[in-house]
Amino acid sequence: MHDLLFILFSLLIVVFGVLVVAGKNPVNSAMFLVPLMICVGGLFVLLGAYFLAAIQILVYAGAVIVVFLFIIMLLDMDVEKGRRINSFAAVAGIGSSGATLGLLVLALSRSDLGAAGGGESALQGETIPLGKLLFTDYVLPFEILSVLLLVAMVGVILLSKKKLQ
Amino acid sequence: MNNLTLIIAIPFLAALGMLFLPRREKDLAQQVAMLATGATALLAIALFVKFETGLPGFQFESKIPFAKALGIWFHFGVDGVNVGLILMGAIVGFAATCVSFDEIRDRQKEFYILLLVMIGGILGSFASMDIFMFFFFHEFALVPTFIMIGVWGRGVDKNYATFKITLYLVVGSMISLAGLIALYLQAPEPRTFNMVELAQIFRDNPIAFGQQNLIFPLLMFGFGILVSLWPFHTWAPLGYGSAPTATAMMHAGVIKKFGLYGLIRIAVPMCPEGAQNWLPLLAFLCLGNILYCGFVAMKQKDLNLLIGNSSVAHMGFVFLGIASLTLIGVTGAVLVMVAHGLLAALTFGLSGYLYGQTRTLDMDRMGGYLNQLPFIGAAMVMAMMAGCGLPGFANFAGEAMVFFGAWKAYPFVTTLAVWGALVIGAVYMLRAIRNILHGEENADNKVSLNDAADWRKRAPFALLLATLLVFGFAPRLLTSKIQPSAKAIVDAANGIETRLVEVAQLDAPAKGGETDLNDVE
Amino acid sequence: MNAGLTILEIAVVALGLGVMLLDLWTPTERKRELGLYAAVVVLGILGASFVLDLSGEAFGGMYVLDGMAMFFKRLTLFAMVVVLVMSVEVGDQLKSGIAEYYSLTLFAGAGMMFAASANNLAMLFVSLELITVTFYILVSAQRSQARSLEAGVKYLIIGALSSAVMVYGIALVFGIAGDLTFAGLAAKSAAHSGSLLFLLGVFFILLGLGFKVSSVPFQLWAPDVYQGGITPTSAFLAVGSKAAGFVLMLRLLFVAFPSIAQDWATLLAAISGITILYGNLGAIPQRNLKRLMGYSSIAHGGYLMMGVAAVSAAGQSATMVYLGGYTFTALAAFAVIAIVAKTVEGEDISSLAGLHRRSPVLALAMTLALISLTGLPPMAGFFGKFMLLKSVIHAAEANTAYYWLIAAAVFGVVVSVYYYFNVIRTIFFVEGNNDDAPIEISRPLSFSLFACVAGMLVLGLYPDAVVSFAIEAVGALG
Amino acid sequence: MDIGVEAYLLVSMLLFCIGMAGVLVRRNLLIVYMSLELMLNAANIALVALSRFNDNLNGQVMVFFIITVAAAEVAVGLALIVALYRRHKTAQVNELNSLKL
Amino acid sequence: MDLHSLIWIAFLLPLAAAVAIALFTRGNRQASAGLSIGAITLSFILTAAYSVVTALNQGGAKASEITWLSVNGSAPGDALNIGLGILLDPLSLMMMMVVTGVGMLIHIYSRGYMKDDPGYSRYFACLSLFTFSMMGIVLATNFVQMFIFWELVGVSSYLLIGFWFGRPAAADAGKKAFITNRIGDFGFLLGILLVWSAFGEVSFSVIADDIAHGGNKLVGMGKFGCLPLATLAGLLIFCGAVGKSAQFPLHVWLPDAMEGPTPVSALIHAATMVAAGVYMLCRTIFIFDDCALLYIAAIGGFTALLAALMAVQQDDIKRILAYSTLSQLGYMVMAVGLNGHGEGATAAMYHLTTHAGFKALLFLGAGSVICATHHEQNIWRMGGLRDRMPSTYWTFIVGTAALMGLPPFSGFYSKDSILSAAAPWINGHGNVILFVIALIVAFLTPFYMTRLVCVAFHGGARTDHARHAKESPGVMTKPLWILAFPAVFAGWAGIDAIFADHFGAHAHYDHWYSYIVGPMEHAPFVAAMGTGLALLGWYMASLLYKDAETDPLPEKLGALGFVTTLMRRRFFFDEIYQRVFVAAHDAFASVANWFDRWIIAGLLVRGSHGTTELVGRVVRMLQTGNLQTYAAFSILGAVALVIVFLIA
Repeated sequence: MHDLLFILFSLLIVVFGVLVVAGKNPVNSAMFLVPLMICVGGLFVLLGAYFLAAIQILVYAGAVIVVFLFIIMLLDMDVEKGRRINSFAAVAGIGSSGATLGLLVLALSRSDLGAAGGGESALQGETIPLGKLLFTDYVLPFEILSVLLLVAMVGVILLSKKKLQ
Repeated sequence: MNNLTLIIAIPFLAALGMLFLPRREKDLAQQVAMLATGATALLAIALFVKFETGLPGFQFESKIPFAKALGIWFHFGVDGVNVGLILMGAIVGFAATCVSFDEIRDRQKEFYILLLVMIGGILGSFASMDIFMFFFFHEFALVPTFIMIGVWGRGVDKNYATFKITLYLVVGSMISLAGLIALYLQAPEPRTFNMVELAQIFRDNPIAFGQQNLIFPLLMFGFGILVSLWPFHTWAPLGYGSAPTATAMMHAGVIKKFGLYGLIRIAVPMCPEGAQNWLPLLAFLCLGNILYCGFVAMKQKDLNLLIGNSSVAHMGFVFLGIASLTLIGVTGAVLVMVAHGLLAALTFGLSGYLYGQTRTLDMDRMGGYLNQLPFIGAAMVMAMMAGCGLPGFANFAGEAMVFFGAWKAYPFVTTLAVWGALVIGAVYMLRAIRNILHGEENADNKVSLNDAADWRKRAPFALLLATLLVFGFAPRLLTSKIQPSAKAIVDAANGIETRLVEVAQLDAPAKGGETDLNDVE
Repeated sequence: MNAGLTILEIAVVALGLGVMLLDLWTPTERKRELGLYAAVVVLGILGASFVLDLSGEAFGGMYVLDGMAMFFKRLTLFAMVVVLVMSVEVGDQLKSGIAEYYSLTLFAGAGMMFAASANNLAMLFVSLELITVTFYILVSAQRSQARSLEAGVKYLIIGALSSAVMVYGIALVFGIAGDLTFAGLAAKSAAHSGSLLFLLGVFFILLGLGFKVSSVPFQLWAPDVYQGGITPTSAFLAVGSKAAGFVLMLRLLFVAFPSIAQDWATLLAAISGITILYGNLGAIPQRNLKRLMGYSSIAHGGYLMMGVAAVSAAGQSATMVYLGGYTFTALAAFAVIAIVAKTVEGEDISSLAGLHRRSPVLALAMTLALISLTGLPPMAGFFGKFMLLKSVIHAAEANTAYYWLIAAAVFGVVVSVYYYFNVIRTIFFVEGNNDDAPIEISRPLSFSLFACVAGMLVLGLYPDAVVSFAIEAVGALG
Repeated sequence: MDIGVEAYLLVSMLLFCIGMAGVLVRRNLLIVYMSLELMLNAANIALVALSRFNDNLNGQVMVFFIITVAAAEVAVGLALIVALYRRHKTAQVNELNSLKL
Repeated sequence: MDLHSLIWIAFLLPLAAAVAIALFTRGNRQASAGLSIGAITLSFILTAAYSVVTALNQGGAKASEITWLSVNGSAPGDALNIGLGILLDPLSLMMMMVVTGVGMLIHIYSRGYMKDDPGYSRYFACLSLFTFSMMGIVLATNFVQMFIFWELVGVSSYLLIGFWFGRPAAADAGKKAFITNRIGDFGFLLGILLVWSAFGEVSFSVIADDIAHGGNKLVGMGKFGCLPLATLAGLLIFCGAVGKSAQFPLHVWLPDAMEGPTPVSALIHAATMVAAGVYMLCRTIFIFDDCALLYIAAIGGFTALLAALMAVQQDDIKRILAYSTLSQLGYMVMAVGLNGHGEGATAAMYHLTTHAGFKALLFLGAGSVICATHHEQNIWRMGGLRDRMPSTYWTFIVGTAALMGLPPFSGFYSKDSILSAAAPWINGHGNVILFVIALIVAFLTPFYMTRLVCVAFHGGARTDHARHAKESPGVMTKPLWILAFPAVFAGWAGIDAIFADHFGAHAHYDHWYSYIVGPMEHAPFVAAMGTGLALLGWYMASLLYKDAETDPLPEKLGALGFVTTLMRRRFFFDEIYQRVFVAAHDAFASVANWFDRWIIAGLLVRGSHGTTELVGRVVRMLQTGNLQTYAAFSILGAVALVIVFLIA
């Protein structure tokens, strides 16, 4: 079951990923992003990270993509003008990402991570320990993130408010 | 503050103080600068007189920390090698300040600040007993050179010249800096930049030959570029030709000696094996200076280019003296350095005066000026004669010593160098006199000239000439001071040779003939 | 937990919040002054950093306050002061909210200060993101200008890309070593130094930091962003962001992955050398001052990398000292550019023409800054370059690849003379065709300029204390 | 078939590179931005999988931070893109080239 | 105070005068002249006094030195000690007498000759400087000192020859003289270096002792090409003399040097500068091996012949005298080369001494003529001056007779001693060829001198200037009369005995009258030959040039007329040198200049600058402005770094 779900989610992730990237217009891409995020959440569930799966779906599918769609609608841009890509960019982009993939896979193939994953882990239903960790060891980055969110708020206001002094 | 630190501090303090001088007082800047450089020159003369002849070590030492953790100190002191250079630098500095009065009529304040920084820097460099400081102070001159040529310079190539001279100097400095650092790193921890201590360390534990063979050429070519070693010389005539008089005087006269001083003080004694390996090349390249640049000088139409090339040519004698690795040669090289410093300042000062009168230095458009310019003309004849190695001027004594020193090691090079000194030098110097001072006045370019009339205008030239003559008549004033210090350097440089010879004799005891060399130890 | 160690950062963040609050009650015409008050407070915090005896670890080793951290925090605080004063000066260009600009500057500064103390990959990530995200906004803050927005977007996309790469690197490193703390990684990295996946992870993190310090291969954004951004932002980018990148790089390489750093000497030297060449060569044809400074900043990133590439305590201390000098220098240069650009309406080099008449003080400050950037005595830049060169030459005895780095550095200095001196030439030799009206400099800015020049001179003429401090700080790094 | 951590990593790598290709190839800024989200998500997958593999939660904490940061980045980035669109009337990457050389 | 301090004073007085004139009395003509004349007069008196006193005391050689330079390194041979001092022996004292004596008269004569010149003070300053330099050579104790003053003589002659610097010819002549001398000095200095490297010393007495006791160290030092270094050293040192004494091939400067004021010509080309070469050879005679001496003799003989031939066809009165000087110097150099056991050197010095007197007389006489004819120098534009300028004429005749070598004038004795030295049956080192050459010269000398006298003084005046010439004032004629005395009587004073003593040669003086008849006594054939040839020359010339209006010689020679063209054009040496040496230097200079401008400064410097800038522009092309390009480059760069450094 686990394996089957993994294969399903993985395939979907890759397929939707390609669709997002290859989408004709931003709306399409954004729409393909939703199931992708859900599938990623599914993988998190498979890995036992339920809390993160929830956040993933809430934040990404619920918030981020909504904002994307909002903006797309706001700006009223649907189709890219002219050619979507130019050939040089395509060659360079696909070439370099392909090369990166090659490197990563090569590295992966050379590594011996063993077959530890998949089995029963001690990390089951980890929300509480995760919360503890977040508010003890990682409280400082957590607090810094709050500043970061504040910055984001301020920034958005600064960048989008109509009135200029 | 002892005498020596004052010599270095006064120009800087004066420059600093001048920043706050009101801009309106145009002549005040020059007066302050004259006062400062005059005081420096007097102190330098006092230093020279008070210097105890015959002692090999440093005198008038003083030190302030700069970066103790790296072993860098503001550490000043004089020995026989640099005492003459400091005297020369201070005198040239004063003369340069004096001659600028007429020439610089715009932005005086800035000019004299830059000039003072230049003077203070190079004196600091000569006086430094710390290799880092030695380099550090030298670089003070770079930006002033650039700005001075750019703002107050002359000629159509001014812009190109500023960049060319600056870039060359930076290339030279960076290469030599790399060499100096590499040298410093050869000493064991805790490291020091103190040249005396380093010399001692390297004498006791010589640097591995491979390293020496790498460091020495860095220093040789780095310093060489700064001294306009052939074929890295083309910046010099061009730069001097475009520079305002004072800059040319300081640069050709004093600042250029930095590289030579570095070779003598640092490169040769600390990398003796490297020196043995590379100096023959230097001896060969010096012919490029002496002969080639002499020939080039013969072809110049512009007086400043002629003097510039001749100044490059004269550097060849110093290189030859150093390459000889004999006490005679090295002492002579130092003597030539001092003499040429005074001479270059004198010739550039005179040509600057001439330019101020005629607004041209094209020798084809001059002629017969000696009638109108008895003082300047006479001084110029004397300067040109000194330039072609006339006895009575310090240059002759130095060059002769260089020839004596180099003769045994490089007879053919010396032969050609003698030709360069006696014949080629005479050809272009006399040609200059003939075209400028002698002959009939150029009909197309009749000008009325004013001779240097009052003491203020005559003083710099008279001072430089007098110093040249004093050291020319009594070179022992200098050589007796140079000798003990130079001896330590030459012995350090030759120590390895002695050792090699001994080893060779151990290897081949049958060859008992040349035992004379054993006396060296 | 020892949270008190973060007092300096807390103070800066609080100040940022305070400025935002005060903004509400401040009349529009006086909002600009807030920056000055903020600068004064930051100056106070800087002073406090000398008074308070702060050192140790906090948050379970997440946060470390050692000499090096303190060194960088002080640099950042100083940079903030100058940047704030500069932004007061150019405030009229910030029509979309000056107070927000101040507080964002403060937040970014706080991020840099956190970064200086980061001792954990999570901390590294978060503090870097605080800096990066804030800079997205700071770069595009002048949103009435198209080029500011363009620069912002470029910074955004490349920055996000580099963040993504870095995050992936963190993932890989974490995956192999199973730890995020630097101390833990240090213990395990040697064992994994043969694993390509682990090395790729480390390299990816390095790439993310490389973006911050604008080193090859993530250097291309710098000229565009420097040119497009508002001048104080560019200054802060050049100084603060670079400093944060380097402090993290030093910690990461020498605390977390010391054995890998040893193996990577050649790689680091190559990055350093190529960066130096790229920055210096690219700067030759530039006419725009800020763009020139962008290239120059790339070049200096390369020089700073030399100290890292030397993989030695000497190199690290050299990087620190050089960064100190660079901070003063770049700030001074940008401050002059800001003032001049304001009065002449142009950022072309030719706008400096005749500066020596219009304002001898600015001309002097700019000249000294350019000398320092070139690396000539008696300015800080020289001593820094000297230390860098020294460390690399020392390293060259063991690894001949460094000779190329030395050659590149020397060549870079020579080339840099060419374009920096061209600016000096413009200041002094070229007579401006615009009016010769003297340029007024506000008191705070002249104070800042003076402080920068003094800093450059002190580091160049009497670096004893700083050098000792840097050597000591590096010694604590292990 | 035994699904190990390598499989998860392989998926994440694929997603990472798909995202990277999007960033490098697409001209629409919004799609570029979405592609960047793909890259971050790829990292998330890897982190969660490796967190499990390593048997500790630090990786998950990291993912939490990444999601938060991503949200903040998206907010700021989109605001920036909107501001750009307002001025430029375009969100095409290739039209942003007034700053060059 | 030691007695030799007198000579120190005598030595330094002219310098003091020169300095004082330069610094203080430039504006005061009379004071300048007074200082200069006073100084040299005093020098003369002091020298004379010292000579008399030491001769009374029978003092041998004395030296007094101060150290000028002293360097002593620790390596063997790394030592150089140079003194400046005075070496007092008969040789130097006699020479001092000549220099100061003749010089003094010329100084006095100059007062009249230069009286209207605006550069009066400068003239006397230069003259004093010149005198000082010359005395430095004479008194030198070592090679380097000699070289130093050698150079100083060169420069002061430059100043004097180019005294009328406004005239291009004069300025060029000065320059030519200096540079030609410099070429000789080049060899001289190399010779000194070679000698020093062998002996480790430069002092005359030390080296002479060394050779006397230990043999010539140069002999063991090998060869340069096919020349043994010992010979080479001698020849190099001889180069100095070739330059100063204007021997072939460096003779070209001397005739041009006549552009200087006539007293200067008298001073430089009679008594001092050109004599310095011969003096130097005699002073350093110990250094020359037989082979070197042979070369020297050959060069001297060739010069004597060449110059005499050239003199035959010159029209300028001073140039005739100049070539005659050349020829006589060649004689002396030849004599030195035929040294033997000191006979040659004795003869050379003897001739030098007498020649100094009568040649000065001739030059001053010529000057008197030139002055009187308003600076006319062409003898064909004079004529009939005998009656209008009797003092000048008669003293000139005395000088001419001495130069011709007619007994009992001084020239006869000294020339005879040279001829004897050349005659192989008298001097073992003599040489038949050179003897023949000497005889030819002995014939040519009276020929051209008679031509000069006939054309310039006899016959009728050819121009107005000549017609209205007046006798010169007393300040000029008195020195002429004074100089006429030694021209007549110097041969009777036994001067050669002093030199012979010094050089260890045998002097043939047995009776009190042998001073006068000595030559006829010990080598009658030679003396007769000399006298006979002199008379023959005189006779032929007076036949040919009596009442001639133009030079009849080219016609008389018929088919050989081209020879006269060669003589007149000085055998085209100037042209050859111009083509070969000057052009070669010029070509080198042009090549170097071209190379400097186009290859070094152009191709290399501008090229590397341009390349760097070009690379900068190329690098900048990466900066397309497109952020995706940036991203792609970044990723590609990263991949490349990984592949190169992490995988490879």
